[in-house]
Amino acid sequence: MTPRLYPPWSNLVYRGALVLLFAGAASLVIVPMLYVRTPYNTSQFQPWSQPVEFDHRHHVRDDGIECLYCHSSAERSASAGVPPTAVCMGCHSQVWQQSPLLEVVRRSYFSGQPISWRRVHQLPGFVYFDHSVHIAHGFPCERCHGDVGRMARVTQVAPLTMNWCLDCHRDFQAGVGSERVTDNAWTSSMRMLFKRVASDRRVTLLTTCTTCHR
Amino acid sequence: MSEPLLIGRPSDAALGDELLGTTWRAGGAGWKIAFAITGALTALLFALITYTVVKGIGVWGTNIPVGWAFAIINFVWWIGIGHAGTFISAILYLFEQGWRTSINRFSEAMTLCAVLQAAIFPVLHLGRPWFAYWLFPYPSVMEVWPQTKSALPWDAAAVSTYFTVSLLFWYLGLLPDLASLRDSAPTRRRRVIYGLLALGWNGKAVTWRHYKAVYLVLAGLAAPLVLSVHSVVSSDFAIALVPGWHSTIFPPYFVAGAIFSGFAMVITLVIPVRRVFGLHHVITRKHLENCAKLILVTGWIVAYGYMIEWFLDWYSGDRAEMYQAFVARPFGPNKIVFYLSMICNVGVPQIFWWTRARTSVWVLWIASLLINVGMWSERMMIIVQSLQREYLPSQWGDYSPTWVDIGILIGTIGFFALLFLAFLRLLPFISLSEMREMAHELVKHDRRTPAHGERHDG
Amino acid sequence: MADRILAQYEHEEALAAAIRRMRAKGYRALEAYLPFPAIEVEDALIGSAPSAPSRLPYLCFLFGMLAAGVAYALQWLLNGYLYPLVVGGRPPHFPLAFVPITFEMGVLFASFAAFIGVLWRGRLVRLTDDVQGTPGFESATRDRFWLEILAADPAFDPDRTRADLVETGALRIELPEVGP
Amino acid sequence: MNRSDRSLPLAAVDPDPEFPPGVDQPPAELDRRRMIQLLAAGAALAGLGPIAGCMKKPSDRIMPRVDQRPELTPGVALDYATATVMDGYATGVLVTTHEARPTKVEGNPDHPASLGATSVFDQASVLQLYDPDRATGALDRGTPAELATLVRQIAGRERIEGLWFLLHPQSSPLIEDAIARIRARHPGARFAFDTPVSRRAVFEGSRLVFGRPLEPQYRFDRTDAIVALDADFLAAMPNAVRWSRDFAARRRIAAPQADMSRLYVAEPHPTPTGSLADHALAVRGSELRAIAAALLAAVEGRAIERALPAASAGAEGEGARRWIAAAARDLRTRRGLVVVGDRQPREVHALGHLINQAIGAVGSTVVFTRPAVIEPLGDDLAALAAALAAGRVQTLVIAEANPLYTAPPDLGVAVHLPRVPERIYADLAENETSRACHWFLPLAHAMESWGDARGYDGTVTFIQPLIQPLHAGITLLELLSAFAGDPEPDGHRAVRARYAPGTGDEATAAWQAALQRGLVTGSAFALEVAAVRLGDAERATLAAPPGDPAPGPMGQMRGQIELVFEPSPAVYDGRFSAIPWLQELPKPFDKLTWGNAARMSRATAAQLGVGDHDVVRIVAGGGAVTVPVLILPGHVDRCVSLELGYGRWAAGPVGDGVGSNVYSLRTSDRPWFAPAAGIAATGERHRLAITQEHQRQHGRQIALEATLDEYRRDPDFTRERWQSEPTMLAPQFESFFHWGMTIDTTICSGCNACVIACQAENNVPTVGADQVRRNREMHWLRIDLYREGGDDDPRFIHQPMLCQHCANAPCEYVCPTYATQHSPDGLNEMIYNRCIGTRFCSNNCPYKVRRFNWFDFTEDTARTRQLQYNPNVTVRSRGVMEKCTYCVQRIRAADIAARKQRRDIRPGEVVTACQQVCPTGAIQFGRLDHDRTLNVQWRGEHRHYAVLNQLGTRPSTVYLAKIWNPSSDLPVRLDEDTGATEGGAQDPAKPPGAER
Repeated sequence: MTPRLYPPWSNLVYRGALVLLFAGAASLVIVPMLYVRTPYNTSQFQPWSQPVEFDHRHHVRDDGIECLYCHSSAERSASAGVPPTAVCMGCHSQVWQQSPLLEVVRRSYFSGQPISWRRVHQLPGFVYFDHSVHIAHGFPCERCHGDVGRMARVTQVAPLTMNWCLDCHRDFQAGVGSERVTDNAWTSSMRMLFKRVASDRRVTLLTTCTTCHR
Repeated sequence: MSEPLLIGRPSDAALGDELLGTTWRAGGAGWKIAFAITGALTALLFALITYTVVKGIGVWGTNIPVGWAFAIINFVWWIGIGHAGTFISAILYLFEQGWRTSINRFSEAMTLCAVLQAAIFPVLHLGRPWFAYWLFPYPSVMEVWPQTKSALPWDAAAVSTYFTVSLLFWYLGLLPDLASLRDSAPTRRRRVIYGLLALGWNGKAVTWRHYKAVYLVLAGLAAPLVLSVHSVVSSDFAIALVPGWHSTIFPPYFVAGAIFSGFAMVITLVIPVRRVFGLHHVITRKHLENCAKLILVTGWIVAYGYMIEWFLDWYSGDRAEMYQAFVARPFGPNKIVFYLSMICNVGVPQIFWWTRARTSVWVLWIASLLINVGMWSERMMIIVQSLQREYLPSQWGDYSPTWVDIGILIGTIGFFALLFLAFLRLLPFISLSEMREMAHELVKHDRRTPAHGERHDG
Repeated sequence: MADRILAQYEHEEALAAAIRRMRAKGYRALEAYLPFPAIEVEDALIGSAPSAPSRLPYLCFLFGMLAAGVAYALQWLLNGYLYPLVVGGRPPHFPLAFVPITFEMGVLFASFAAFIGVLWRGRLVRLTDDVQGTPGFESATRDRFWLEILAADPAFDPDRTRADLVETGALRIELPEVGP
Repeated sequence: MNRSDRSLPLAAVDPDPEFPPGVDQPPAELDRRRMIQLLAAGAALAGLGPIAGCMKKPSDRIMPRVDQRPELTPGVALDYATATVMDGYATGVLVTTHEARPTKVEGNPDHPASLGATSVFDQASVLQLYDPDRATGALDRGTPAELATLVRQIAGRERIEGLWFLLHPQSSPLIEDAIARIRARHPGARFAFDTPVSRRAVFEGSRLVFGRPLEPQYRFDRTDAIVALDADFLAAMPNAVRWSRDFAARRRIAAPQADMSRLYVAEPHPTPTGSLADHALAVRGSELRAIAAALLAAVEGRAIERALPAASAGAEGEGARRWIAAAARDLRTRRGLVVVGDRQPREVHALGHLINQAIGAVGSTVVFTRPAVIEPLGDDLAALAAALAAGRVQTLVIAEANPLYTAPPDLGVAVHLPRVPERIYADLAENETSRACHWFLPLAHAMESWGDARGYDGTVTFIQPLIQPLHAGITLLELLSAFAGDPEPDGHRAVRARYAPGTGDEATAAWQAALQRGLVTGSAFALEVAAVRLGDAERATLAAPPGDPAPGPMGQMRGQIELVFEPSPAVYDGRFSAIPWLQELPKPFDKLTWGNAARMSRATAAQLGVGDHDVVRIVAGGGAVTVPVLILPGHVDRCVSLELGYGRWAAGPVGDGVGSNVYSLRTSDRPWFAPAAGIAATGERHRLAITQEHQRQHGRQIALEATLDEYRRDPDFTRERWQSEPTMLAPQFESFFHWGMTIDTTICSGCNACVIACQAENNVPTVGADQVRRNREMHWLRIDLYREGGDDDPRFIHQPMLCQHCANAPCEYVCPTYATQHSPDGLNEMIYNRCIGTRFCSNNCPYKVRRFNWFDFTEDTARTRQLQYNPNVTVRSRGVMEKCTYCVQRIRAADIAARKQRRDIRPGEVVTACQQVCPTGAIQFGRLDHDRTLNVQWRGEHRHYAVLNQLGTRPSTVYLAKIWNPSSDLPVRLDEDTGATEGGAQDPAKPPGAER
C-alpha cells in the first residue's frame, strides 16, 4: 500500500490554515470599520503648518481677543470665515509692525494677493453646516473646535463624523443657553461632550436629513 | 408502464469507477472547445461589467420610466432557474422521491452556478455599486442603517441565505464522494487535493447518523427557503404600485414560474450531459419524463397565474391596470415578449400531455430551450412592459437594450456554462453514495421480487 | 500495540450480522465504517455506546430561533429605535415588513448550525485520523464495510477478538498502527 | 423677496481681486479661480466623491479676501437689481450672486414689466454669461487685437462716409444720446434697427390709424372678453410676463359664483395663449386679415358675409362665422379688447385698433404710449440692404444682429455685405456674420455692464454689473460712445453722469437707493391721446376683402400650403442657441427639444403622405430646407409652421447643426406667412428628441377640467380626486406643520419659465439630444400637456408636474438605504449622498418625477457653466437619483433665519424658484398652517384635486382644475371618456394624436 496520504501533524496545519482563512475574510470587514474611526482618517489632531505662524494661544489668552473679532461672519453666515488680511493689519499696523513673522501678512496686504491658509476643519461637499445658527443658540465655539486658546497650531479635535453631529442634534438642549458664546469654558464644554442618553429619538427638524444635506 | 430508475445492477466498484471517473478520465477536443467558448464569453462578461462600472449604467438601455430592465430580468431569471435544483434536492427528498437521486447533485450545482449569475446583478445594476455594503447592518459612523421596509434588503438577505444554504447543502452531500475520491482517485496529487476538500470524512456510522439527521434538517430548511426566495424576489415588484406589479398573486406565481424554468434548465443540461458521459442507465427516461410532468404542472400554475392576473385587472376596474393587461402588453412596445411568454410558457408545455413527447429527447430538449426563452420573456413582460405604461400617459416611454445589455446576458450564459462545465470535470456530478444506497435497495428489492425489470419504484 | 481492530465485510448485511454477533459476545465499543448509510447497520448498532439518535436538529432549531430573534431585534433597533426615520407614512417599527429578514436569518443560522454540527459531531475538519492509512481501509468509502472494535472495550482481547471476527466472516482483519 | 436682503449695488466698489479686470483666461484658469472662491465660501461644489471610510479627505486651502468689504460676507448671497433687455424692452430683474458670482435671475417685484416674474430667456441669461464659447478678445481680421487700441482708433475718426449701423431695437436713453452724438460727429451716419422678430408692423398699424407710431398698453386686468388675433400675449410678446399676471387676475376664479374673463384666440398653431382660450379658432396666418375685417363688421353691426365671402360655403367658414359672431357679441356686451399679434401685417393691427375703437376699448382696456424703442419706424434691414446693394455703405458696424444667418435671402445681404470696405462686428460671441467682418469686438454681457434701458411702458431701468468681466469686453453704449469720439468710454461714468450727476453724500445715497430699486420711479411714459385719423376711404379699403398678399379669407392660397414662421419658444431667433438649458427646453405643445420641426395638422400630414419624424424638403422664397415632420393637433390645415432660430453653423458646439435653418425660406415682403413652393417627403427619417409622446389621459382623470357652468352646477366635481382613501396607517408627524404647494391649471399657460427657473436654482444638468431620445432628460419640474377633444379642436391642459411630496410616498418605503425619507415638516427628502442608485423609487413613483444620473452629467458640463451652480444645492454625481425638493435649501435657510431670531417662519417667507418665476402666479407654496396665504386659501377651493388621489399617496401638491368659460353661443361639451374610447380602439403604442 501507499504510505499514509497525510501525516498526523497535518491536521493541526489544516485547521490553522482554515482559521486564518476565516479570520482574513473577517478582517476585510472589520479593519475598514476600525480605520474610519481612527483620527488619521478623520484628520483629527493633525498640526498643519500654516503660511503664517499664527499662535491662537497668544491672541486668545494673552490678548483676550474674542473669537468673533476675527471670525466675524460666524454670527451672520454659514461660513465662519478666515479674516481678511486687512483685519490682521488693523492691529499689526500698530503693533509688531516690523516683526519678520508678519512678513507674509504685510506682503499680502500690500500686493493684494490673498494668504493661502490650510483648511483645518473640512466637511464633505454635501454637508451644509451653518455657523450662525449654532452661535445664535449659544453653542460655544469650543464645543466643536476644542480649546483653540491653548493650541499653538490649530488642529481638529472633533471627529466631524455624522454620528458626532447627531449626538448634539438629538440632544439639542445640551448645548444651548450658555451665557457667553465665546467663553473659553473648555471644562464645561467637556461635560457636554458626554451626551446624555436621549430618551426620545424621534425625528425632528434637527435630525431630519435635509437639516444638513440639501 | 414506468421506466426504471437504474438500468442494470452495477457493482459498487463499477458504479464508483463510472461516476467518479468523470473527474479523471481525459476529455476530448470537444471539451477544450467548450471551455474555450465559455471562457471567452466569461471574459466578455467581465469586460462589460468593467465597462459598465467605469462609464456608468447609462451604457445600458434603462431610462425613466423603465428604471429596471435587463439586469433585473436576468437576476430574476437566473435565480428562478436555481430554484429547480433546490426543489429536486430538498422537496423531492422530503417527499422521498427516489428518482431525484441521480440528478440532485447536478441540479444543486446548477442552482449554485445560476445563483452566482443572479448575484452579479443586484450589485451591478446599482448607480453606485461601490456602496452596495450599505444594505448590510454594519456599525456605521453615519448612524444611518439599512431600511428594511424595502424589499431590496429582503432580497439581499434572501439571496445570500439561499446561496449559502444551497452551498452548505450541496457541500455536505459532496463530502462522502470527496472522501471516495480521496481514497480512489488514480494519482496522489488528486487524492491529496480531494482529501483537502473532504474534511476528513471517513464514513463512520455515527457521522452518517448525524449526517442523515442534518441532511433532513437542511432539506426541511431549504424547502421553505426555496418558496421564500422567489416570494421575496416577487416582492421587489409586488410591494410596488406599478400597474402590472401591484398584485398579491405574485409570490406563488413567481415560485411556480421559477420551478418551471428551473426544470426546463435541468432538462436542457441533463440531456447533453447524459449523452456525452453515456449515462443512459443512470439517468433514464424515467427521470426526463418526471421532469416533463413537473414542467406541465408548474406550467399550468403559471398559466393560471396569468389568468388570475387578467381577471383581477378586469375585476379591479382600475383603468391603469386594465390598460396594462389588455392593451399595453399585447399591443404596446416590446409586445413580442408578451407573445413569446404566452406561446412558450403556456403553449409549449402542453405537448407534455403526450407520452411520446415526454420521452423523446429531442422534443424535450427543444421544448426546454423554448421554455427558458419564454420565462426570460415573461420577466421582461412583467418588468419592462409594466414600467413602459404607468399611471401618467405623459411619462409613457419605451425601452430597447443596448449591445452592452445583450452582451452581459450572453456573458452570464457563458459564465454559467463555464462554471457548470468545470463542475462536471472536477467533481462527481452524480451522488455516488446515494446511488450506492439506491443500488443496494434495488438489489434487495430484486431479491424479494424475482421478476425484476417490471417493478414500480419511486 | 494497536488500540483497535478493524474487520472488513463484503456488504452491509454481512456487517450488520457481524455487529449483532459481536454484541452478543459482549462487545460494546463497536463502530462501523461504510460507504453509504445502511439502515441495517444503523439498526444493528442501536444500543452500542455512541449510537444515541442525533440531537443536532434541536441545535439547529435553537440557533434558528435565536438568529430570527436577533434579526427581528436588530431591525427594530435600527429602524424603529436608533434612528426612527419615517418612510412612506409607515410607523418606524413596522412588524409586517420585518418578517422576511427574520425568517431568512433564522434559516441561515439554522443551516450554519446544521453544517457545523455535523463537522463537530463527526470530528471532521481534519485531514487524517487514527484509522486512515490502515491497509485496505480506503475501500471504506468505496465498496467495503468495516467494523471497528476499540481496545478500550472491556471484552477486547487482541487474539480472541480477531478469532471472533473471523467467525463473523470478515474478509480481512487489520490492526492499524498507532500514530507516532 | 424675503430670501435675502437686496443689498447695496457694487457701484463704487473696487475690483474684486479674484476677478482682476480685463483678463482673458482660458476656461481652465477660470476653473481654478472658481475653486478658490468656493472653498473660501465653504461652499460645496466638488460633487460627491467617494465618501466611504476608505478615502481620506484631502486638505484644502482657504484664501480669504485681502480687503474688508462690509457688504460681502462669505456664504451670504446678495441680490442686485439690474435688467435684461430683449430687442429693446427691459425687464427688471434681481440677480442672486454668491461671492460675486451671479447664479440666479429673479424678477424685480417693483418693475412694471416683471412684477417679480421673468420669462425663460431672462432665466437663461445667467448661463449665457458663462458660455465657454464667448469671445475672449477682439480680433482684427481673425488675429487677436487689443480691444482698447481698436476703440481708440474708432474714437479718433471723424466724418466717416457711408457709415451704417445695424443694431437690435434699442430703448436706452443713453444710447439715444450716443446716437445723436454720432450723427453730429459723422453727419451721414445711418442706423438700422432690426431683428428677425420685428415689431415694425405694430407701429405701422398704429401710424395708419392714429397718425403716429404708438405702443398699445393693454389692461388685461380690467378686461372681461379678449379676442387675440394671432397674439400670444402670454408668452411671445414683449410685455408678456407682466400681461400674464394681469390676465390671470381676471381669469383665475376663486369661487364657483365668481366671474372670469373669456378668451377668444384665432391662430394658425397652438400657443400658450391659445391653450387658455375658451374658443380657439385655427386659421391660417394670412386669413386673419379677413377674420379681423369680419369682426370689425360684426362689432359695427354690419353683416360679416362681405368680409368672409368665400367662407359662407364650407363648414370651416361656418365655424369661423360662429366664432366671429360670438366674439363680437362678447366684445360689445362685456369689457372687451382685441389684441393683434406682432407678426400680423399693419392692416390687421389697424383693424384691431378700429375694433377696439368701435367697442370703446380705447382708453379703458387699452391705452397708448409712445414706443419705448428708438426710431420704431426708422431704417430697417431692408433699407440697409438697399444701401448695400447700391454700394453706398463704406463702413458697416453690426452689433448683436446676425444678418448673414437671419436675413431673408431676397435682400441679398450675403452677397453685398462682403463688399463693404470696412466691416466691424460686435457681439458676445463670434457667429455667422462676425466671420465675414474685419473687426470683431467682444461685447460685455449685461451682467458685466453698466447701462440703462426702458421697459415696455417706458420705465427707465438700470443695468449694473454683478461680476468683474470674465473677458475683455465693451458694452454697446461704450462702443457707440467711441464712435461719438470718446477714446475711453466708460458705461459707469455715463450712467452716473446722467442719473446721478451730484457728488455729495446725499446724491450718492439717493443714487444707491435708485440702483437698489433698479429703476427710475415714475419714468413710465405718459399716456398719449389716440384719436383715429382715418378717412372713410382708407377705412373702406381696410374693411374690404383684402387683395394680395393675403387673398381671400380662405382664398387664393387654398391650393397651396402656407408656411408660418415663429420665433422659437426656446432659442428665440437663434441668439440663445449656445444655451443648453434652452436647447433642451421641451417646447410647450410638441415637447420637442434640441431642434425644430415642420409642424402640421394630421390631415395635412396625411395629404403629404408623411408622419412624425419623416424628413420633408420645403421649397419657398428661393430657398430649400429639409426638416422633420411633427404632427401637432390644433394646427390649422394646409399650413406648416416652422420655428426660427435653428440650423446655425457658427454658434459654437452647443448650437451648431441643431435643427434646420428656415430663415432661408423667408422673404422680406412676407416674413411670417408665405406660400410654400413645394413640400415633399425625402424618404429619410430623423428621430426628434421629444420628452412627452402621449398627450391623452385615457379616461384616467389626471388633469381635471370643467366649464364654468358645470362648475357652478356641481362645485365638488373633483370630489373623487381629493377625498382621502381608506388607510390602515396612522398619519406620521401630525403635530408638525407641513409644507404644501398649490397649482392652478386654469391660469397655467405652459410658458416653461418654471422649468428653467428650477433648472437654474437646483443645478439641474442638461443631457443632450441623444439622451433625451432615450428618455433621460433631467428636469425636476416638467409641464405635462394633456389634450382633450378632437384633433382639429383640441383643448389643452398644462399640468406642471414636480415631486408631489406625498405623505404616504411610494418612493420612500422602497429605498433600501433611507436615501429618500420623510421630514417632520412634510417634505419628501432626497439625500443624494446616501443614494446607491437602485432606481426602485423612480419605478414606484406614480408621477415619474424622479430623475437619474445615468452618466456623470456634471462632468460633461462645461467648467465655466459650472460657475452658475447654486452653492446651496449639492451637485449630483453619477449614479444617484434626484428630484424636486420644494427648494429645500430655501426652506432650511428660512428655518435657520427664523431660529436665529427665535421666531416662527413667516407666511410668504419661503418662495420656491418655480413659484417666484411664474408669470401668471399659478404656483403657490407655503406652510399649510399659514391660513391667510393664497396657498392655503386656494387649497380650500372646491375645484382642488390631487393627481392620482386614488392611489392613497396623499400628495402635498394640490392642483386646481382647469375651468373653461365658453360662450353660450358656442357650447362646449367636455366629454370625459374621449381618450379612453379612442385609446382602447387603437394601438396603444400610438394612441390617437400622439403617433410619434
